[in-house]
Amino acid sequence: MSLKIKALTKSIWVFHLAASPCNNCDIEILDLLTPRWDIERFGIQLVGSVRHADAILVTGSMNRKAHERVKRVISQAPQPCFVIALGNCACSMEMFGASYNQMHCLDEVTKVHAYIAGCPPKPEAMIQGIIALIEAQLAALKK
Amino acid sequence: MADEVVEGLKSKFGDAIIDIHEKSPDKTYVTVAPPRLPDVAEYLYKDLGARFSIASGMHMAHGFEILYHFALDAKHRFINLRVILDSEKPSIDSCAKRVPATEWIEREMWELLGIEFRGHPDMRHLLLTDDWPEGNYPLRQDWKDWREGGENGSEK
Amino acid sequence: MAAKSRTTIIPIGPYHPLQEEPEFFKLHVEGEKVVKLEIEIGYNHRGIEKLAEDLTYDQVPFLVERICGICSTSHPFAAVQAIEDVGGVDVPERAKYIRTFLGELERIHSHLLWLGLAGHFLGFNTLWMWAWKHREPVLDTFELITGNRNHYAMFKPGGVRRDIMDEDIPTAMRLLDGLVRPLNMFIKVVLQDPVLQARTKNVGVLSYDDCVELGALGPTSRASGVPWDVRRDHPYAAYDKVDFNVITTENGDVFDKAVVRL
Amino acid sequence: MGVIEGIGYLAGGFVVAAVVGMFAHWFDRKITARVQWRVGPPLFQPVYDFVKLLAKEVMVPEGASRFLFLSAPLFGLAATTVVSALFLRTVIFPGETFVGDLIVVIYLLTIPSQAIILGSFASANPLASLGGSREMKLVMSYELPFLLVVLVPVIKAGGTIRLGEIIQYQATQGAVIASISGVIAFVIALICMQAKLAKVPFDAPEAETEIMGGAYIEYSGVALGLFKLTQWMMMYVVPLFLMILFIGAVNWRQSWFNLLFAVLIYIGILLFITLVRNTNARLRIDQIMKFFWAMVTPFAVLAVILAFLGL
Repeated sequence: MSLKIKALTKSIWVFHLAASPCNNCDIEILDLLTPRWDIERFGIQLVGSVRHADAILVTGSMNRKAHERVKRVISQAPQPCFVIALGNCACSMEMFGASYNQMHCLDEVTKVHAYIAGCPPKPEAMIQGIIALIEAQLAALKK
Repeated sequence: MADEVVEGLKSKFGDAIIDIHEKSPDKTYVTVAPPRLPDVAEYLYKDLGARFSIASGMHMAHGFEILYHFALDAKHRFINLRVILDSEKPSIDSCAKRVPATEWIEREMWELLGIEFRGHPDMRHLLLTDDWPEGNYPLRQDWKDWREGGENGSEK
Repeated sequence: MAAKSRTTIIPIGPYHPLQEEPEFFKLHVEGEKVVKLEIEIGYNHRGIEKLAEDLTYDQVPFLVERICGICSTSHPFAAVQAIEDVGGVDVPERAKYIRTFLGELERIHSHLLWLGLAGHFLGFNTLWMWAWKHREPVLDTFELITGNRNHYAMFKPGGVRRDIMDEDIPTAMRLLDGLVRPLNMFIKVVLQDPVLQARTKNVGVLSYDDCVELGALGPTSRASGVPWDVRRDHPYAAYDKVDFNVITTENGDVFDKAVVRL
Repeated sequence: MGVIEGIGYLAGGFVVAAVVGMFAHWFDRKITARVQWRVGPPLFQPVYDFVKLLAKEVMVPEGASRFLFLSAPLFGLAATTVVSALFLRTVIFPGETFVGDLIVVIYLLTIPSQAIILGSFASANPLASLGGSREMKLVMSYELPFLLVVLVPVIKAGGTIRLGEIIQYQATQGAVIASISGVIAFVIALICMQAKLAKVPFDAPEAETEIMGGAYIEYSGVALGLFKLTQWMMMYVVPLFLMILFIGAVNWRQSWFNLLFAVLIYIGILLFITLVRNTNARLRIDQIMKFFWAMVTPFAVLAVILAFLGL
């Protein structure tokens, strides 16, 4: 088991799930791949199909219409797969919580492994969040 | 130059033009009698070559107000057609068949404000889910959300 | 339907790497050619109009900033101008220039972003990386002036929330001067690369008539030959005092949309 | 050849192809990163990726044919392994190859593509079947010129269809590439290789941003891992095939420098693949077909004619 998780932490393929965001977090995710941050150094890659995903980055506050889709996409991911709530909207619905078109926060729908707050989180914060997730997984292994 | 368009509208549609308000040299608000709106819109679009930018609907104290914004590229000005509808049962003829660009925005106004567009070719939900409860129009002023005990269509 | 027409239905979205936002397209295709399209949107509808009704005029710019993350000056820009218009507020000259500066800075970053993503979608990842590499100085300038890379929170009815510090100007100038060469390089690369031309020319043509009929706006309409730029034709802030060209092209295909943006 | 020996060659071929293929994949990603002003992944990245994929859950989509879906990646992997084993034997004992192994190799090299087509149609996803049909068109476009240019070294070496003889011919008479027809054929073979490896600009079947990885869209876990491994092994097998046919540089019996020379040429070919894929945009599938049939095939015919004339 430990080898599996170790390999997983070295090679996280990320699927990016935009659940009614304002786009800013999404753009910052792509920014992570570009020359200044280049998270391919850590083996993190963006993949196009949820079947290849090891981590799902959810951005946005998930409105009524996106709700069902998000649940379905997350259920299609092969295990083990982490769900990361990226940005204030995904963490807590932020200023859209009161809207008529919102139903649930992300963590009421699925288990969330990591929260990265910020509007949008800086790329450094995202890297830190992912590292914190990896460290938590490795620490859980040692126990 | 500004008045050519306005005069043209006046002479062509006569009584249908209720009021003309010159907000600024390049913005004119023309209040139109609701039944003639598609005709005026078509005249602006087809004969004057105006582009339809967007429409906006509001729920005001005196009823529902819809503004159709047209841009006249060549003359560098905006013509805004204003119609005021009854607040009890708002209903108007659709422009969508004559000015195609209005199709989506009319769908949106229908689902959020509950304005009925007669003769709209494809009236389905645009932004909200398809199972959104009928007669539930969130942008109306008397609409209450779930925190105030109103119906929200959610299981909450 | 199978026997008569050979169309297949390809669903695209709502989650697809091509899209930054969730939308749902149903493509009816014959072979590799799209013959019909059904669109389902609303995955992004958050009810901002209703939320804004509960807020004070000073809070609204922050909310409308979150309509779109790529264009986080344009919506508050419009909102504060509407508020100023209603209240009859005069804006200081310097604030007008700062607003214009931010708006144009955002245009640069947004067009580079568009170029990069266009390259990415065409499988030309190097173009993506290069465009985004040279987009970073723009974001740095934003961070320098406003304190954040996106969502600047600079707009306020009656002016801007922060001034541009004199100390910051040389740094910003240096960052932006460094952009000139890469931008010229991009113009050369994109306009001359044969494969890019093969992929984008005569694809997705939006003719002038269709453009007017469907009410397309902005760079999309300028690529179809609509000579309309609200900055020139209906100037706001300090746009009537600065000099710029409005570029229009005739064909309205994807290639022309790239030309208009560069 | 005994059974044990055969198994030994297969195992050896698999290990060599896997290791070199993983290196090639890493090299490709690293060079890509350097071209794009990035740092790139660490050396063992492909190993991590592969181990991770082995540990992941395998999901079979609803409505898919379970057997075909799961066995498709195995076909591709098996074919690549056999080719690699054949090459291993050819390189070690050029004199002991069997007649017609060239034909066998050409056939086996198409099997990974067939596996992709099979897998994509088995997965019952519209985007995957689109990817599958594109793969089919791609195979149709590049196979003909590829077969034609393979004829050039065959003609040069006096009509033999034994790889060993082609190598031996080149060891004595000079490389095929040192002639006009050889150069043309080699360039065409490089282009076809780019298509065979499904790299930009010919990666329409798996266009990540258009059809979400096409054929691979529904694959996960081990099955995806095997597909990826096949892909990486192809990055070893196909360039080696070209080297055997056109350069003959793997003849280490003459001198050990030849081996070093071969490694350098191999890295050069990898570099070529990577640079081409990073300086081009993806072509549409109809443009690819037009390109291969209207531009590449006539040149391939020309190369064959020149080879007949002895040029």
